[in-house]
Amino acid sequence: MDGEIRSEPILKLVGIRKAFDGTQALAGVDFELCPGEIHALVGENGAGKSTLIKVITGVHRPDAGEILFRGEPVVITNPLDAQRLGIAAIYQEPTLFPDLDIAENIFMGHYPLRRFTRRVAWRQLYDQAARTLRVLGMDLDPRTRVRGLTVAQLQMVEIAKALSFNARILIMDEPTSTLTLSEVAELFSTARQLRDAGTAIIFISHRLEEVFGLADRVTVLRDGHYVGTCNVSEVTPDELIRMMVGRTLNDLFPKSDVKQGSVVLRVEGLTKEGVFRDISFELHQGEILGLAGLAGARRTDVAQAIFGVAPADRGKIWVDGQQVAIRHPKEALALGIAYVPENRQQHGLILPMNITHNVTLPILQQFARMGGWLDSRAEAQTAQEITTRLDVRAAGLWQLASALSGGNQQKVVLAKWLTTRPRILILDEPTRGIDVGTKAAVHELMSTLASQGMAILMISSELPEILGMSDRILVMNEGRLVNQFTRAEATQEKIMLAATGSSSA
Amino acid sequence: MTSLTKAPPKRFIMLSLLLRWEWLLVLLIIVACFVNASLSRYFLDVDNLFDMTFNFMEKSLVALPMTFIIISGNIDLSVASNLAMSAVIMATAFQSGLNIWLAVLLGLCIGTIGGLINGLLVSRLRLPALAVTLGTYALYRGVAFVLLGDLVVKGFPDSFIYIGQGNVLNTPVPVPLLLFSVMAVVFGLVLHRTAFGRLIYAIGNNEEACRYSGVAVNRIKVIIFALSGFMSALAGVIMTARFGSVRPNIAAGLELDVITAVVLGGVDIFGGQGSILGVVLALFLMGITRFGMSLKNVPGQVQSTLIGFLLILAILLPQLLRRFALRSRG
Amino acid sequence: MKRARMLYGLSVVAILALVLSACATPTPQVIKETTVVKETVEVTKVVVATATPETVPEKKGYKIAMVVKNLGNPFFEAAKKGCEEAAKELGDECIFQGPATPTAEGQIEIIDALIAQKVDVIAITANDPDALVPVCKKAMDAGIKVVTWDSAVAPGGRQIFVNQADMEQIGRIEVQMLAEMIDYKGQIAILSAASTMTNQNTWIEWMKEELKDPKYKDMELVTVVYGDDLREKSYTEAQGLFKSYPELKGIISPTTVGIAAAARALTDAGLCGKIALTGLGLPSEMAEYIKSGCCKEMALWNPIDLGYMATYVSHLMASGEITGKPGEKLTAGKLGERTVVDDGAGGGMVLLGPPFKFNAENIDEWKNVY
Amino acid sequence: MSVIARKKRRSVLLTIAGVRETGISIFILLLVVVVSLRSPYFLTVSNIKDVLMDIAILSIVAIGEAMVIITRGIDLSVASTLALAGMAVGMTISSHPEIPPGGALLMGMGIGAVLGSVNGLLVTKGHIPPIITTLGTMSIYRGLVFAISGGAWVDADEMTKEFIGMTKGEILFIPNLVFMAGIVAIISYYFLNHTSTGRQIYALGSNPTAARVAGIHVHRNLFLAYLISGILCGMGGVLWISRYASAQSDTAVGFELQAIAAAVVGGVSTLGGSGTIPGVLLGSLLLGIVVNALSLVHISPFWKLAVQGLIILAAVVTDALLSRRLQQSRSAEGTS
Repeated sequence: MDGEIRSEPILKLVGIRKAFDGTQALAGVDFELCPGEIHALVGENGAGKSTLIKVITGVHRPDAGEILFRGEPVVITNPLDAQRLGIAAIYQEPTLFPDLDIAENIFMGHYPLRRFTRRVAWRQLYDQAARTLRVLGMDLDPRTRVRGLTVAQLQMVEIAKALSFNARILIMDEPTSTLTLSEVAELFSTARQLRDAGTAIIFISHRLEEVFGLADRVTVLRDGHYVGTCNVSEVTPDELIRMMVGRTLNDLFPKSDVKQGSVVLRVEGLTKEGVFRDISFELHQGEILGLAGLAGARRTDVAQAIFGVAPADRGKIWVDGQQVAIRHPKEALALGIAYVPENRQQHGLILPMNITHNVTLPILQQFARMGGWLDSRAEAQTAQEITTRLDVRAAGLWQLASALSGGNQQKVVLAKWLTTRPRILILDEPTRGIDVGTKAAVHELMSTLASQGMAILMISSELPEILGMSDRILVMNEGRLVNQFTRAEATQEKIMLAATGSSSA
Repeated sequence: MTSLTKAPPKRFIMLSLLLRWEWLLVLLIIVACFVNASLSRYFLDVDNLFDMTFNFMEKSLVALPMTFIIISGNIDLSVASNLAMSAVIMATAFQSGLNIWLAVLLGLCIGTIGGLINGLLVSRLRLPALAVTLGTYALYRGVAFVLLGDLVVKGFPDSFIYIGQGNVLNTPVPVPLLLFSVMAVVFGLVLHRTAFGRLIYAIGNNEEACRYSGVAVNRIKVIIFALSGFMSALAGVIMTARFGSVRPNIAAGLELDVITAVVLGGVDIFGGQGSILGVVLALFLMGITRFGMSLKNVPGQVQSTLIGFLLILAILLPQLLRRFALRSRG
Repeated sequence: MKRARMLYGLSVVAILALVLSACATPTPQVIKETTVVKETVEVTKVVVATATPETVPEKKGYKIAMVVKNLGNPFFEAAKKGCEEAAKELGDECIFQGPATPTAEGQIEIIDALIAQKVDVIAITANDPDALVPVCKKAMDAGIKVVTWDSAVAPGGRQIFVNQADMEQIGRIEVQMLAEMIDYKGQIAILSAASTMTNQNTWIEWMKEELKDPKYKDMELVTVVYGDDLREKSYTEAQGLFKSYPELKGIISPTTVGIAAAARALTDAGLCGKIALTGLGLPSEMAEYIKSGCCKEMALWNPIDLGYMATYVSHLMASGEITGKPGEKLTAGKLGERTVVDDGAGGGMVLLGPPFKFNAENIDEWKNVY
Repeated sequence: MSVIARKKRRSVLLTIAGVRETGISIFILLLVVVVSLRSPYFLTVSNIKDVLMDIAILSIVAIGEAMVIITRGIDLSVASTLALAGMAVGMTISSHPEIPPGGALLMGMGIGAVLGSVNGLLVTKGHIPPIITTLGTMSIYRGLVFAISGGAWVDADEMTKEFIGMTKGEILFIPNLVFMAGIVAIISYYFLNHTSTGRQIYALGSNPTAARVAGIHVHRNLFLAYLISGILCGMGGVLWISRYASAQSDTAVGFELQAIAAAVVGGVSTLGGSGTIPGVLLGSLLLGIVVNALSLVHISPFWKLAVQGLIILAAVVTDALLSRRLQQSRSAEGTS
């Protein structure tokens, strides 16, 4: 399968095995990386991509197998070893220090030091950081403390951090999942520059179009096994998907075809000082309303304001024609609003608790009998019904949420909110970081729910998802609603234009 | 894989039952009793054993809400000070002519308010509990001193003294022990069998997720801190009755003993894990160990040293052995 | 899985072994204590505060338990010597116990264990005179004699009080000593122990009483501060005194910790000689300051004698030779004869004797004793 | 964005960042003004010297405590460590009067280092949460003080003049004790702010997971924090027995809460990752001034504890409100 060999591989993994508590995360994986190539690593969730990356960066040690660096066998026992070999990684979740400033974050672990005093060379530090930020086109003072930066800014700092190593191997673990298209384009051009300068890049993404747009070669993993490596130019997306899931998926985005009912949610002039301004829209029964925009367009803030997590300063909200004031999620819940948050692990689930307890959390009072006594049988029954309906795959309801795969975790979050029998469902990036199979299942579920009359507000940064699922599309930019399209008139280009509208100034 | 109704595998249940921390404590208690009995012929004496419990019932009462608080991911350092403050206020009210039972009620209210203040500061202002209760630790004790200074209040009626010193009817069971037993059952049921208890665990494991799920996190925090205040005041009442007098310096340093017991009882100091049963067992383990050592006239300093060792070893040893086994496996 | 279970068992066994060994071996460092403690008193076979083999069935002597405010306090360590000495003479066993910190709770716990052990006498110096009453009553109900010494338990909780010196006398003598030093003129202050301590409070009452005498009309007691018998706190309080009262002429500190801390503070501030200091102090701690003239004179009874006397009284109470009624006569070994007098609260009291005054002339002969 | 705008933003940020120390400084100033109006003695050189002497040991110990708290830990064993080191050194110098004060100081720091390492090892290798580790060692070390001394004590008579004089002398009108605390503060400041290890201590307190991924030796740095805390306590112990000319088994009981209070009042967050040495010094100073002021203005001693409690609460609340406003203004800035 191997294409033309550019040069000697800089990194070669042979027969890597790794098990956690009896589960085989990697069952003999081979991998090869050459200087000056962008090598994509794809596979469904739980395929072992992240584990493989952690083996390379020394976070985990393999149970068996060999790592060859420039042909020499090496043992990487900790992230520092990896750094010394010139391996840098950008992780899915930003791994920054909120109390330190940007420059310190970029150079953490390898501060420039004065020669004799071993004192941190602050001026050099800030100059270099400013230079790196400029290279990335980032307009931020390197002395800004990281706490309070937006997700996209954090991601950029992460990238700057990796660049600061002059890394020979750069690993990007879903770097784009939180970035907007323009930011992605910027990142890609940076990546290409680095590649052309001879850096080897490992690129992980769920978005196949990115793999095809950026990568030179692609390696596919499935269930911890090595499936194959091929040149990107020699495969089609369908072939790749088949390699990943072992089947073909014809329709990733089943279209909903629902008659819309009355207005269930109306928002007028919603404003939160310094965050978003003057947001007005209507949401109908049976409608899926897409909310598009770049990261940092404050879509999540609007959703959280409606749900009462962080209430707005001004503006009115009507539910079923009644004006309401929502100061706490509890009140939103009582009005039949549910919110599936963007950050599944932090806000959606209680990882150390089991599936039942997670699912019943918002409606626990329903199982409380006299004196608050919990009817655990009724509780288990409810959990079982809903998880069966959503096809949650687990060994049992007693399994802890932390032991589930990303896709199943998302299903549990959905199950949790569906038990509240909401009439308005707000989904914030419902399929981010989810494998292709579960993604389709989620989309199908959305369609079904809408056809049963639920009103859905969906925030998504994936344009195909927005275009495929929404009946109507709202576009936000820098805290304002800038445009609105029906499904018929919407195109990728129009949305992008609206989303980036005036931001280039 | 399809149906999730099936019960966890038998081995899983067996293992999780066997590996319960509580068994370790039970074993330790049995051994402590065995050792004590073989070293001192005074140990295995029903009256002595019941009598011994007088000495740690106040701690035990406070340990129950402390379990809630630590499971919810917080801590309350102010319990002993709150105990002193409410006891002093109760006593001064009694001294100035208030009926003793009304004074008790007042004391309980004061304690609850003290807890409420902690709870409001922690939840509304989202301040770290450690910092807040460090402040009220000094403040509440300070209030006790301001009110009573170098004075003492005594001369409580016998009916009041009875709740701290008496036995139940004609049995050798001390009244505080009975009170604690009832409270322990109530707290255990609330924690393990009610929605409120479940939410305490949920908050301790992931407070943010609870907020997003519409859980009234703030209210629950305020309630458990108020509960802690109430129980501290109750312990203050018992202690006052046991001593037959109040001074502002009573129960100094009690908070550390309480936290030690809760942690020894298997409650995760970072929140989310633990049981009332474990804490009750730990309280008795500590009580029996201390009593045994006192019977052998081991000096006070050495006693607390041994409790310190016990605390660290109980957490360290299982870990060390596991690591040792892993290494020997390869 | 099996391994995990085995591990678990192993760890249990290991912890138990530790607890066992901790309980079973009489903690070695404590035994050493009897030998380490300063010089003079020859170490006897008396076992102090250690795990002893249970007493043999036939009684050789009485089990006298001496409960002090806290262990590691110099004053009580000295009293312990007296206890040991007397116990040796009488063939009794001296159990010396105390909590780690000076709290009533700790003492109650200890007394409960002593009741369970069925000791013959409990001789106690109280951290809190009132809080200890119930447990002392319990001890009396169990047939144990309760003697109190140094810092008395309230009358309801004792059978006899071994008083180091007459409360009134101690209070008055301290004022007299200070008045001599400052020529009956100027502001004075008191640096006490904790505000809850009976002894100090009673003495202070008597000091105030003494000050009412017209000959002290030019002396003014400006304040009473509390150092809680903590060295650093007493030190700061002493500092506070001569700062907030620039006209201050003298300090009385009726506590051994307080007077030493005040002497230190005066020395550090260079105020020795400008502000007079007196009170109750241990010769060994105060030798330096008495010699330097920082504290020209102070008083104290001999804590060794006090422990000795308390032990003798305990023995006599246990044997029934005395019952604690005023008027009874007793012989306390080397200290000679004493009479039980009325303690003013309807009970009996034995007086050790007048407080002893220490000054530059006699300090050298006492500083190595206690 | 233009260069000017960037500069302006930076200066604004710098000012806000300084607010933590500014707030407490203002509070101290207010207190000083009020008290000096009530007591003319308050602002005299000798009183200021006394206050500084009083807080010197506290601030040395609080600096160590602060380092531990910055790593998200807590050290409850500081007072016991201090007492144990003090007692061991006191007993040694009483039997070996030939040991110079400097030697005694080094010995104390060595003992502190050993005790601190035990904490550090239990926390890093033993994976025991800091609060539990140090709760345990607090009792253990305290018991050891009693064990090694057998309940006996070391008093002024058994210490050499030089040893007691160590904390008494002055260098350029600055009391030695204050001088030593100053040196400790300067070295700690330099260490925390200008060495990469120091920055790593902040980093691992700020985000432990990220620290691991960034290749920071988390265990080594954590261990270091406890080690330093131990060394500073050991030093504090020797200074303590020199200053008060006495070593006893109940030396400094309850001092750990004062050390924590000084750090917390000085703006060290119990959630880890933030806090500065100047802040800790100000925190100690505030506590010291309060004690001093209360006795100078003749307020009943029974009020002290209550006032201290109120100040701790006030500091914690103000700090939280300030940092919240800081964050709000920052996020507002982000969108504009």
